[in-house]
Amino acid sequence: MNEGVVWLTIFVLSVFVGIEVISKVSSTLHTPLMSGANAIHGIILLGAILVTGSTHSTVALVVGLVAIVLATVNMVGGFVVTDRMLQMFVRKKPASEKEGAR
Amino acid sequence: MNEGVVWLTIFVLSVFVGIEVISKVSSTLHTPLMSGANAIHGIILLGAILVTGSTHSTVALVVGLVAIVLATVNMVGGFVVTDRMLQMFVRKKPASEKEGAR
Amino acid sequence: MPTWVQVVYLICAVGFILALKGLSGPKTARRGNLIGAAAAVVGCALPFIYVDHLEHVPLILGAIAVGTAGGVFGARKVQMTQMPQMVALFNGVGGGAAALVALLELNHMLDVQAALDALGGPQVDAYGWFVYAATAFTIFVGSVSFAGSLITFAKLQELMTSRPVVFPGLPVAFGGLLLGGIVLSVLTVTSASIGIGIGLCLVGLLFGVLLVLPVGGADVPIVISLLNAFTGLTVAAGGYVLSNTLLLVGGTLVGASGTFLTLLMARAMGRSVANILFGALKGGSTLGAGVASDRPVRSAGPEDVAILLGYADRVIIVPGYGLAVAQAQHTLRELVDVLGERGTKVDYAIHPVAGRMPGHMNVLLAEAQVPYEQLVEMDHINGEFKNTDVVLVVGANDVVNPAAKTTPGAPIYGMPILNADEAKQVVFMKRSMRPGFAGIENELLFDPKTTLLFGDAKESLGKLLNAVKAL
Amino acid sequence: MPTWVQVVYLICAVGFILALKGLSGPKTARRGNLIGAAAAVVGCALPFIYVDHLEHVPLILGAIAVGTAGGVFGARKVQMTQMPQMVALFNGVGGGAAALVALLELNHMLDVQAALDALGGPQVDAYGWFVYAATAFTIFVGSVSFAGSLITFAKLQELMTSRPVVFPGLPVAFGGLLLGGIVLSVLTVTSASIGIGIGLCLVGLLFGVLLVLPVGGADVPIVISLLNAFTGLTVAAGGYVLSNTLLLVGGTLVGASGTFLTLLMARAMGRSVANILFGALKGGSTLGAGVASDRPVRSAGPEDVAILLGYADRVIIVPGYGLAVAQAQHTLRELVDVLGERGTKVDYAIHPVAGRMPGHMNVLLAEAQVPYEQLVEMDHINGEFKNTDVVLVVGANDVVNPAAKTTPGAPIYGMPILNADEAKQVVFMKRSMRPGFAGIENELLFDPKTTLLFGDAKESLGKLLNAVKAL
Ligand SMILES: NC(=O)c1ccc[n+]([C@@H]2O[C@H](COP(=O)([O-])OP(=O)(O)OC[C@H]3O[C@@H](n4cnc5c(N)ncnc54)[C@H](OP(=O)(O)O)[C@@H]3O)[C@@H](O)[C@H]2O)c1
Ligand SMILES: NC(=O)c1ccc[n+]([C@@H]2O[C@H](COP(=O)([O-])OP(=O)(O)OC[C@H]3O[C@@H](n4cnc5c(N)ncnc54)[C@H](OP(=O)(O)O)[C@@H]3O)[C@@H](O)[C@H]2O)c1
Repeated sequence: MNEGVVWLTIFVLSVFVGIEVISKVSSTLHTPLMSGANAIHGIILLGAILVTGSTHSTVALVVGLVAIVLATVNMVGGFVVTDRMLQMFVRKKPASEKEGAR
Repeated sequence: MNEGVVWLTIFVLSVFVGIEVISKVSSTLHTPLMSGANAIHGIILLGAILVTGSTHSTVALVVGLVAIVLATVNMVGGFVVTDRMLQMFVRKKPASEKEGAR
Repeated sequence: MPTWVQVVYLICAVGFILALKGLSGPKTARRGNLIGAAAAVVGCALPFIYVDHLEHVPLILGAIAVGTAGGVFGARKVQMTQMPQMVALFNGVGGGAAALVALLELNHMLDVQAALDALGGPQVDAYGWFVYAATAFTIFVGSVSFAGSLITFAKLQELMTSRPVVFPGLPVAFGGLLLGGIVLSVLTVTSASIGIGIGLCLVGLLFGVLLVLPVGGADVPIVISLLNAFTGLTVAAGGYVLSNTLLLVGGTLVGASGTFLTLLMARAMGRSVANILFGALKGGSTLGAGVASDRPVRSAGPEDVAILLGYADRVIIVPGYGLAVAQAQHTLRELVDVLGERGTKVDYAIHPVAGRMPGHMNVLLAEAQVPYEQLVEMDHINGEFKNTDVVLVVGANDVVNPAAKTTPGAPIYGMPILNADEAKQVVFMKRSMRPGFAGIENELLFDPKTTLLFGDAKESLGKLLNAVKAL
Repeated sequence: MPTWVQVVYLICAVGFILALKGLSGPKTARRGNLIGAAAAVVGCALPFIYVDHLEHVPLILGAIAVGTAGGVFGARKVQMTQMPQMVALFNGVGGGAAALVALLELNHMLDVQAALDALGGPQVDAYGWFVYAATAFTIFVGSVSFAGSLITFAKLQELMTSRPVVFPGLPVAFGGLLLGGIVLSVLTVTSASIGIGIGLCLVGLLFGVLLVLPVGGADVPIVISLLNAFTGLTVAAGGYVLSNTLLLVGGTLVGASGTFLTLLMARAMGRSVANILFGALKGGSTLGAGVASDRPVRSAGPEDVAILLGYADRVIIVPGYGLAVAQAQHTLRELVDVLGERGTKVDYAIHPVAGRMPGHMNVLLAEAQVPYEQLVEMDHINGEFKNTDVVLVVGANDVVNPAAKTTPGAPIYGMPILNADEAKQVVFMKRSMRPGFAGIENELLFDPKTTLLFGDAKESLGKLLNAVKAL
């Protein structure tokens, strides 16, 4: 199969997966969902490692290292902050039993 | 990319699309959904045409033609019967207004 | 294959996705189905355009014409009560076609390999082992699907008994065929020959027969759905073998969604798929004894029931398997219309697995032109039974059996049911005191507030209709 | 790239799908996020294993360490009220990284092409035009996302005004930059040079700034979500350029789901995305005038409100944007606990776009350890207002403004609202008579059954808490 068509196929199918997966989410989780999705595109770090690891010019190296730092902040920060938020959601159940405010 | 991995990728993504698309369906439509999905795999007709159109032995030709007939029955029959069912679902709205049984 | 063709195949694949998406909602379903049909037609037209020397075009077109005639004829003639067997039949021929295509492709692969070997030089494999494995898969599973579907067809069409068919050596034969299928598949990979392919086909056919024989009548729809998923996967494997994205995506979509749907249905019945398939094999038949009880019940004539219904404010109808068998949906609808004119509020409560096939009641009642809004899904109507004067249970039994809630040992325990027992009065229309599919007694039949109207649903409904009109 | 690496990349991509799937339900969300993190870590570790001569490994690891420290520090320190700006910041740096990666890749492509040309012989293109186009896309859109996100960060962090910034030449500058971006992109395809790439980057930065400047404070979350989707698409394009499935699938997932989420949010606000982005550009600012009304209202002290609440059987709290601004969620929760101990049934009514970000109220209240069951979504609680004694509106305004139902011309007309107006008594806690985000008056403030408790939400709630305790 033509290389370009392969990528197009994968792209199109991923679009459907992305939309279908999200279309059921309740608004309760919109904030963590946004930050979780945000963390996923931090995977550009992988690209940054690949280009930086194959460069030989100093300028390019510096630019590459900057890209790595930025991408890592995106990826790591995104996953950590999402986890922090979700932890709070999980904690709620037992809290309610203790209080019985309802 | 390795040809095998390409097919695997497309397969895996299609699995997710298939599951996600169906996981929201209401049981009202289970019967037409089953027959509609049934019709889709009638696309094996395309495969039957391709192999039959490139064969040179008579036995293979006969087998191929049988496959074409079977596949066409699957595909055409499936889509037609699904449409017939769905047509009845559509017809319902105006009928209710006429009667006002509720 | 030119790039544009590949792109068009991809577009057709998207068409299939949109078709499935559309089919999952009532408003978009018909358009979705048409999109799918258009995608299929475009996909099948492509080879005539881009393949350089497509042979036998007139014969191919002739075969398509024959198949089209057959498909359209069947699809037009079939009655809605016979939908399950129609789906089974269409599914079976699709599986058979996939198996034949794979056999032909195996033949072609062997030719290519032979030509390559004839050139001499170092041994080169024209196809990877995985291609042979996928071919074997398509041949075997396609044959299973073909034979299995034909047996389900025969069962549902009552060409044979719909009870589980079990014989002493069954588990051994079953295991032997499975083993044979595996061995022949491995042989296809290691030392393919057309003889092995045909052998695989035959073993698959026998295996398909033995897979479905022990399945009891009302479990058959689950098996149809499972075989549907199987056929999808064989088409996907065929797509891999033929390097065709459209077959791969289309087949995989059906395989994945079909598997999911099967599990969904099994869950709605409170059963596991393994239990349905192998329950009879393991010994205890899944179908109950079907013995009629002789405990006293209160039965009544059509006139008595007519009075009950005619002066009720709120009536809920629970249609079931027996309605489909009796083909009484049109008479039932007339009755509801007459009651509506008298000022009674009437709804149909639809249990997800009532009837012979999931969603079957919806199709039957849609055919009878029952207005959409009168069909209420279980979850939405279950709260309303307690405010209902009369529940009219037409040919249903298990779906209103309180044992699902109260008797932990019962085969239907855990299955969600319609809360007919909460209504003020319950009327059952059935022919005898025989239990429903699950084979267990229904305590609701013996409840003081229950009345039975014995007889074939269509006849009884006809009498009831006249009685109500005469009020 | 060895086959096993490609397979591992695919598995990581599946991990991302499962992460998104998990994130869409509260029970599976945390596990989903961890799966996503694991997939990302595995994916990023792969190059160190399979790339033959990966250069600068110590420096790369150092940079990763720096980034990790920064990310973890930021993620740990950020307050829940500041989540929107945090997401904006993380998103911006991701977009910036994507743009830089694409610039480096463009440089690399030019080197390869130059080496090829130096060999002499017929002109061969090492890369197709589509690769250049994708590179240009990543550089431009990544820069837009970087600059735009930084501006949204500055707005939300109040480093600059959060009102729309508009100046006379804005539409012209905007159009000029867009045109410049297109021209430079075309040049990248026809005659790429690193200078053109850098130019594209700069134009993108400026364009990003101008895109976000005219957007008003409360519209910013939508823009963040949109830029998030943008960054996803740039990462996908980067994946295409680098021939990496994981980047392609991961980026596309975020791009598609982000776009969908953006539309979902815009619809919940009754606005279109175009209106949010270009409303200010087209002239009329989307933010209302913000003028305080001087019509008479009934205001009361904390003690009066305490009596109202203390002797009510059923209270519903409507938290809003002002609660987030005042960071009053913990005090509010204490108040609810005290009321609960007194035997009052209290729930929180959560409007989907209350606060600064969709779902923001849920996060804030989760942080304050409000039990999950007390948070009720709009659709579920709207029927209960009419049986409610007191509705306590804390820093909310638009989400209870009946104009959404009654005044066809209003900017929020058509937005679903919480039916606070159906309750027996309404208490508003706000600082002044200024309108909410939409800039229109709220008739409910002047309703005879409404009482206002003026002051910062945190302070007022503290006083109210003491007063209720003293009852
Ligand atoms: N829908 C599906 O997808 C599906 C699939 C597999 C299994 N199932 C199972 O099938 C059952 C469906 O429940 P159900 O309540 O609809 O059916 P049911 O429990 O099988 O009861 C059907 C009733 O209809 C009566 N009946 C049969 N023919 C009749 C006729 N001509 N006139 C009047 N009555 C007639 C039978 O009693 P008499 O013999 O006394 O007349 C029987 O009691 C469930 O147990 C479900 O798990 C459903
Ligand atoms: N959540 C989202 O995703 C999102 C995104 C974009 C836009 N929006 C829009 O934002 C609005 C949200 O509605 P909303 O009802 O939550 O907010 P709102 O209508 O903007 O009202 C907020 C109210 O809080 C008061 N307030 C501000 N600071 C306060 C403080 N420190 N203490 C006490 N009160 C304070 C303000 O009045 P004073 O100034 O008089 O105190 C104002 O009336 C909707 O119009 C929505 O469309 C939401």
